[in-house]
Amino acid sequence: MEICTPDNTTSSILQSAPRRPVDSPTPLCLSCGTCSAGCPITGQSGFDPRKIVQMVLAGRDKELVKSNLPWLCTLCGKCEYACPMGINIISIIRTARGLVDRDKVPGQIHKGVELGLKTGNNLGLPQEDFTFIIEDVGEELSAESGFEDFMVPIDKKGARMLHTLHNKLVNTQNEDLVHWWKIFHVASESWTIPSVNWEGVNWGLFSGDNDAMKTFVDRIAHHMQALELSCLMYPE
Amino acid sequence: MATREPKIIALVCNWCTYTAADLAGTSRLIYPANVRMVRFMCTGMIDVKYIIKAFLEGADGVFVGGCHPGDCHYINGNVKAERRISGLQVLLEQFGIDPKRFTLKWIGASEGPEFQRNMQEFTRTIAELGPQIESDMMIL
Amino acid sequence: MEKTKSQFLVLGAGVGGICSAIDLAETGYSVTLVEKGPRTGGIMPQLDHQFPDDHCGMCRMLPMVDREPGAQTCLKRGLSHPNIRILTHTTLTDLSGNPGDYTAVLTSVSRGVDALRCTRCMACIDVCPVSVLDAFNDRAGDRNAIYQPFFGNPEALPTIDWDNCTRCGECAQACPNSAIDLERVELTESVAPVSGVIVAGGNPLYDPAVTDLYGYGVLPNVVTATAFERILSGSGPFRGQPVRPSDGHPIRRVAWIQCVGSRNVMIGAGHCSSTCCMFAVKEALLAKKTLGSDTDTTIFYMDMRTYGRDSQRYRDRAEEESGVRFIRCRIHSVDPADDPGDLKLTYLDDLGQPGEATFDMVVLSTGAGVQKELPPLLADKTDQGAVVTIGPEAGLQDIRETVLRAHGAVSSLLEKLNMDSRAKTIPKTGRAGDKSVNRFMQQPVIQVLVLDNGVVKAPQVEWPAIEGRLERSPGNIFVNRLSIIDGKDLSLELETVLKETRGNRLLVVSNHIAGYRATLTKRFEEAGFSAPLVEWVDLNRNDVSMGTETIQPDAAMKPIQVALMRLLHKRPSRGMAQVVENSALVIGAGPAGLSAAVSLAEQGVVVHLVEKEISIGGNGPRIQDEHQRRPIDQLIVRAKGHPNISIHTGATLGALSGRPGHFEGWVVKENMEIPLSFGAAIIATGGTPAITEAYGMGKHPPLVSHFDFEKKVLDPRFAEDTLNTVVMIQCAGSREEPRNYCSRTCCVKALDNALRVRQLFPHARIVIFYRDIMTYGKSEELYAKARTRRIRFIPFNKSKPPVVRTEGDTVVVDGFDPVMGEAVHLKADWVSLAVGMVPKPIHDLCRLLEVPVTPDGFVHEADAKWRPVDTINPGVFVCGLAKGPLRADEAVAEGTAAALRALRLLNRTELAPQRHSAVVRHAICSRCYLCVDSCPYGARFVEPVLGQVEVDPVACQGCGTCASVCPNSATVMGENEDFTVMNVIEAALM
Amino acid sequence: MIVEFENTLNTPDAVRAFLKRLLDDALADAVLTAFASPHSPLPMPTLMIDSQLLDRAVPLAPAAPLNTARMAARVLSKDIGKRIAVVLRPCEIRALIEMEKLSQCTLDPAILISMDCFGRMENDRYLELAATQDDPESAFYATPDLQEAVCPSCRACLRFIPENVDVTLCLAGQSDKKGVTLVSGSLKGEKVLKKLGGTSTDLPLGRQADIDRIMARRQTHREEMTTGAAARMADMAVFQQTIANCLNCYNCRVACPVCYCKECVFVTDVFAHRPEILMGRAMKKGAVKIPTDTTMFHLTRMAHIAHACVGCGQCSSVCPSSIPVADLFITVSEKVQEHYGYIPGQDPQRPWPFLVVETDKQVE
Repeated sequence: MEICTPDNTTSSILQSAPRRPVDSPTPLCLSCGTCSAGCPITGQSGFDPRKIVQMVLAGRDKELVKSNLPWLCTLCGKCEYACPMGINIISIIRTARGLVDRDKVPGQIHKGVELGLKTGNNLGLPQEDFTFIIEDVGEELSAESGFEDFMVPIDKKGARMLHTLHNKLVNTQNEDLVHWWKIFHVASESWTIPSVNWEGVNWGLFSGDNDAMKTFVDRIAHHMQALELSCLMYPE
Repeated sequence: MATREPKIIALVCNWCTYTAADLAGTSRLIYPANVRMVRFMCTGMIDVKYIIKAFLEGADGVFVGGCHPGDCHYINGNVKAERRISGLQVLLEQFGIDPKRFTLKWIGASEGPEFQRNMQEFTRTIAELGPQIESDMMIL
Repeated sequence: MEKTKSQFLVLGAGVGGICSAIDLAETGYSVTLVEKGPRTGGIMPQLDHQFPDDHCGMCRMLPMVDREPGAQTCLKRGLSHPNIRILTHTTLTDLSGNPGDYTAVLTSVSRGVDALRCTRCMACIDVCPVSVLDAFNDRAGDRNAIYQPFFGNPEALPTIDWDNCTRCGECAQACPNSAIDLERVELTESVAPVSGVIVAGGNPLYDPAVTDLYGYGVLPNVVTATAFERILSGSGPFRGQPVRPSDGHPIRRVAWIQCVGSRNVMIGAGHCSSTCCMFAVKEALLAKKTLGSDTDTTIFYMDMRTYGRDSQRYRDRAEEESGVRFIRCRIHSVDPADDPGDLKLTYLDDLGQPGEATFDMVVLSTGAGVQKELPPLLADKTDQGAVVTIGPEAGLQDIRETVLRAHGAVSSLLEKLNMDSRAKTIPKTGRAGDKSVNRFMQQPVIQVLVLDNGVVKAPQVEWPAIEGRLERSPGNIFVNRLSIIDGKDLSLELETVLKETRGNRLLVVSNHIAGYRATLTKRFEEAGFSAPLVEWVDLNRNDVSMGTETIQPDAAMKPIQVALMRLLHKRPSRGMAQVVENSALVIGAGPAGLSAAVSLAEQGVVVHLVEKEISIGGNGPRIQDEHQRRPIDQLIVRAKGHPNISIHTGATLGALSGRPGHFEGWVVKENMEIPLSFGAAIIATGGTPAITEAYGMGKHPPLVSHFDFEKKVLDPRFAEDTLNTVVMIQCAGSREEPRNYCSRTCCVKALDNALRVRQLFPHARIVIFYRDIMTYGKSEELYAKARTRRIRFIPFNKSKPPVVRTEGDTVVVDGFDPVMGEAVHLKADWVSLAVGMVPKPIHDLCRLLEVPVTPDGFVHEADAKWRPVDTINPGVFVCGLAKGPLRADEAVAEGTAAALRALRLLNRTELAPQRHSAVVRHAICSRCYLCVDSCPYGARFVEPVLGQVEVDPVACQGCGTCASVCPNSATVMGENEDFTVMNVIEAALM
Repeated sequence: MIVEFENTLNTPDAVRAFLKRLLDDALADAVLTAFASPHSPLPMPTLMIDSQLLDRAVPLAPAAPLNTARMAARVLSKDIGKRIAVVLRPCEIRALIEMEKLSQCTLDPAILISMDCFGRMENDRYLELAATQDDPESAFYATPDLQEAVCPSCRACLRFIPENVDVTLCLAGQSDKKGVTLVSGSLKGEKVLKKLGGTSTDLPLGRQADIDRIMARRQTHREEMTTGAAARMADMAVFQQTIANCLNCYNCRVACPVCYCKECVFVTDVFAHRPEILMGRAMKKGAVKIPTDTTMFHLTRMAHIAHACVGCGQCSSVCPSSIPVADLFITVSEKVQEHYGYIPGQDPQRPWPFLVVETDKQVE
């Protein structure tokens, strides 16, 4: 009869998952349940961070990568923050995600990353549509009393702060932008929005795709340099 | 019968209840002055004679205080006392001595407030029951 | 150096410090007990109950054989022993010189309140405007900057907390007697020669304010375990009426979170704090008792470390009888719930299912905090052997372990200093000076000393009226009034009275003299009035004054009459002393017995070491780990070569008679009977691996005990075979009835074995089925190590153990892994069962020694916490596996502790009978023997010829149970004879 | 085993014959039973070796000037290797069992024999009977009226059927008052009856009905007695009236079979009153009666042995002041025994109740 899954091989996930300086150098898990108790989605579709840790400790990488467990996680980090043994749980989960064939990455994330790489934002919104929406919202604001002189600063070189955007704010919830901008205006903040590669959400983080993640980060770094900015506002 | 202050005698063990009484004293936890305290090494040495004697000498209430079961310095003197004293309670009841006049309580060494509370309650109970027959009226 | 002058310093007056101070004092040395804080007792006064029996019994640490010099009072409250000087508010600031001859410098900080002037009216506390969180209640309550440090301050003197005092002067102004000095003064004294130092600094507890996850310090209903105990306590901030701190609501639901500050490498605390599990169980039971049995009490834990002999049953009773809930899950964080004050916890249950619960209070089971380092002036002397610490290296310890360590520390200190145990400073108290013996042997004549303190705030006393009544009282009574107003020196006046009096008993009546009591006692002793011949009446006490302005003579006379009556019955003499043999019988020559024997022999005691087997060493030589075995090998060598030890192998104890201090017995060896006499006996009969049929043990060859498995693994041939899978099952046949105790050693053994296998077979599958891994203290590190070596740990409940079955020739283990949520089926090459330990059969021996045996067949010690190596027989001690499962190194330590306890008896040349002990009046005794049956100490026996009841005056502890079952007072208690008590009752009710 | 013995003789003679057989057949080395002395018809406990002398034994005489249990305890104070047949009333058997618990005797060498007990008369009443009847024993068992003339404690006794005996002499239901039915209550008793050679039979037909009848009557008496006694001690003031005439002669405790002390505490120094106290009290009150500890005596005696009172009534019988001591004792002990769940004489293995420490409380 079949005896349980082999659990005596070394885990490549464990070896390759990056560790923060505070993390324990030895992967020591007492399966105490701190992570599971704090996780907001423990129990949903069989999710349990402790189980994931135990799987990689037992070298059951393949089984983990094959399952949907890594994708249930919200990567909120509560588990890792409280882990008394300093296990890099989030890092482990991301690494597992990274080992999934890209075409097996859950649709929306996969598509978002692809579009982001291709178009500079996860929605694939063309640049002209973006500027139209942004300026339209800016005009609406300038109609309000006290904001008569408001104008959306796009690609303003020499401003202080770079304002990246969550694509959701551009697409459906752009009234939220107004709240931000009002504050900036009243506080006399000097800021700008880039006309391209404005995406403020790095889905490379979620898909476990470190290369993509790097690309997204590089773009922001590029804006900072090119526009000579000193401060970054990141909406995620 | 003219009302008078109830006479209460407390037979307490050295280790727990006496210490609690002392603690109540040093903590300024005021309890009624009717209580006359007699210290024993252990409640286990409290003979039934002593309690009968106390009632015949005019005590309106007899309070016996010892260590909590298990805390007895002498292992189990307190629970032996409980057993013996419970029978005496039944006996004295036959002579019209209300069992409430004669109580056994466990008060640990650190329970100063508990001692105070017990003394207050017991004195109140005895006051409500009124005085026992005066000892002059008994064939001593 | 003259031995009579030997004195020791004990630093720290917690459980360990008090215990070692009493040990040293009882062994005949003077001790200075130095405490930095304002009170003695350590954590004890903060706890009303302690596991594993919910009882206290700290007083059982007090001397058994020479009881009178030691304080016959609650040890939480204080300690007085003629050989012990206690200094609170004091630290050691210098230690110089050589081992055995140090000079110590002690620095004391003033309390700010003059003990002589203070009337304890507490007006100062009432006016103090400063309010600080009270450390005594672990921040669950407030106190002022001038305060009474509760227990351990029997003088009830207020003390200024210099750190928080603002020097506003309100207290000094409020003091009616100018007793307060707001200047902090440091006094330095030098103590020399100091033979040795015991450091008993205790362990600080972890401060949970460091972590933000549990809301400690933010959510008022999150408290530490100590604070919760205070909240429940009658002497705590709620005076025994506990409510929720945030809003005063009743406490109905309480959760405990275990391992706060322990088993957490992120905060540098990889250790287990050993005590918190049992502490939590106890507190849950205490909560049920105090708050109502329907209180929801839930303990969230990782492993319930119930590793003591009695702990597992305690836990089971808590769960099964009292309904305490246990959930195996470490809690992530505490969140406020919807209703204000409520706290929400989320968790995973035993089956891996998520759950959520709301509580009124959350208790954090805080473990050991960061251990204070020894100050350099001590640290550089520890290797000289004359500075010994009590177990900081072992971390937090429960009471039992602390007491054992204290005994052990004293023993090793004396051993290292190689001191003759027969010190000459055993106090001979209770005896009047020679020249005045005659006077004190006369009919009582009472000298009353009325001491008028003239204090302002205390109730006023009509002294003349009281004096008048005293003088008119029938009997030989003389009254003198001395005025001690304002601390005036009263030596001259007092001396005159004491010199000229015809009295031979003293009654001291005063309105407030707490501060003078020690000085007066000394004066009285010098004048021949030993403590038993003096009675004290302090009229400024509640039971007399009831907070009134004036004390009425009627009220004052009540306690005075009682004291007078007691004095009329006081007798000075105590009867004949008995000789003590300076030799010991040690039964069993395993690690514990060898250790006890060598320790005693080193200190000049002649030891008869009796061993049933033909060779000595017990389980020692079978220990595979060389590192663990070496100390025992060394003990074997030392015992064999020691001139004070005679070894009888293949021998048993055949008969016994006598009493503590002098036993006579026969050792039976190959049909020979060797007569022996000795002063004390130590039982160290040891134990053996248990035989079990659990899991089909004995039926399948691959199913072996972990002892046998260890042997196999260590066999060089083991590595030559192939190995795929090893399964270990813990708690086989133990931690459930009828063998419901943890054997303490199996988890560590399993881990050792697993790691050895891992080393030999890097790719083998190693699976350990466990209920709770019992790696308490430092051994947690071993567990952690195993966890990193790809050893799979699968927890199970005792109701659902794994199943071992065969498939053809293969043994298969079926189980369920709740962490992975999967069933496992393991074809095992070996199944190693942790079978646990059982004691050797000892019923016959214990009957001979009159020592009770537990239902599990272990020797029943006198008190599981406070007298862990004593038995109820004051001349018989016990150590090692005979009294409970333990590791070999722990057995060795227990052996030393037992040796020290025996020394406390053997160090005397004679034993004086005690004032409070029973006497039989044979002429009227009816020989019903009720007294013999009721004696809790077996101190009574029937003389066989006439059937008379005899009392062993050493074993008798003076509890008086015998006297109260005797219907005609044929048995009477010294000091509390029936006729005395009857008179006292008459006097009290007069 | 049940044996019908000597059904041609009248019952007391049959009993005598039985006791003779014990000696003649060497089933016992001695018999302890009541014996009328040459000086008085009052039966006195006597240790007999010579079976001929048993002709003058009166084992069933309805009188007991003293509780024979105390005398039996002397004979049985230790095992000297002689088997002694002891004929006692059920209450005396109970007392003997209590005394064994107090190490006052050993029952190993004893063959305990007891009878269905119709009670005993007060001494004067029995002397009257003896003066008028040649055979007071037979007369008593034949005359129901006489059976009503027993002392108050016997009339209120509900435990008149022997318990814990080796041989019971069945008297209840012996309608023709001929012979005696012997019932063994132990292996020891069965051995004796077997050696006696009788054939096994049934209990007398009317026995149960007889017992029920007596029981019903006694229950009524008992209720009356306890109600009356309760009223006499309803409170301390009433109780003072009840014992007002006590002379402190201590006859009651001398007669009591379970008051086992060699010397009563009331004659020891415990109750030696200090002149300081007497004088102090006199000074306070103007006068003080020299204490006799009368109330103390009665209450303490009850506290000492109420749980073991066997209800024999000797204390009342010997009281020169006609204080119904037994009524009070029986009434109080009923409550105390109920409280402890302790029935004296019922279970020889059961220790005195206050010696029992409930184990869950005995934490060491």
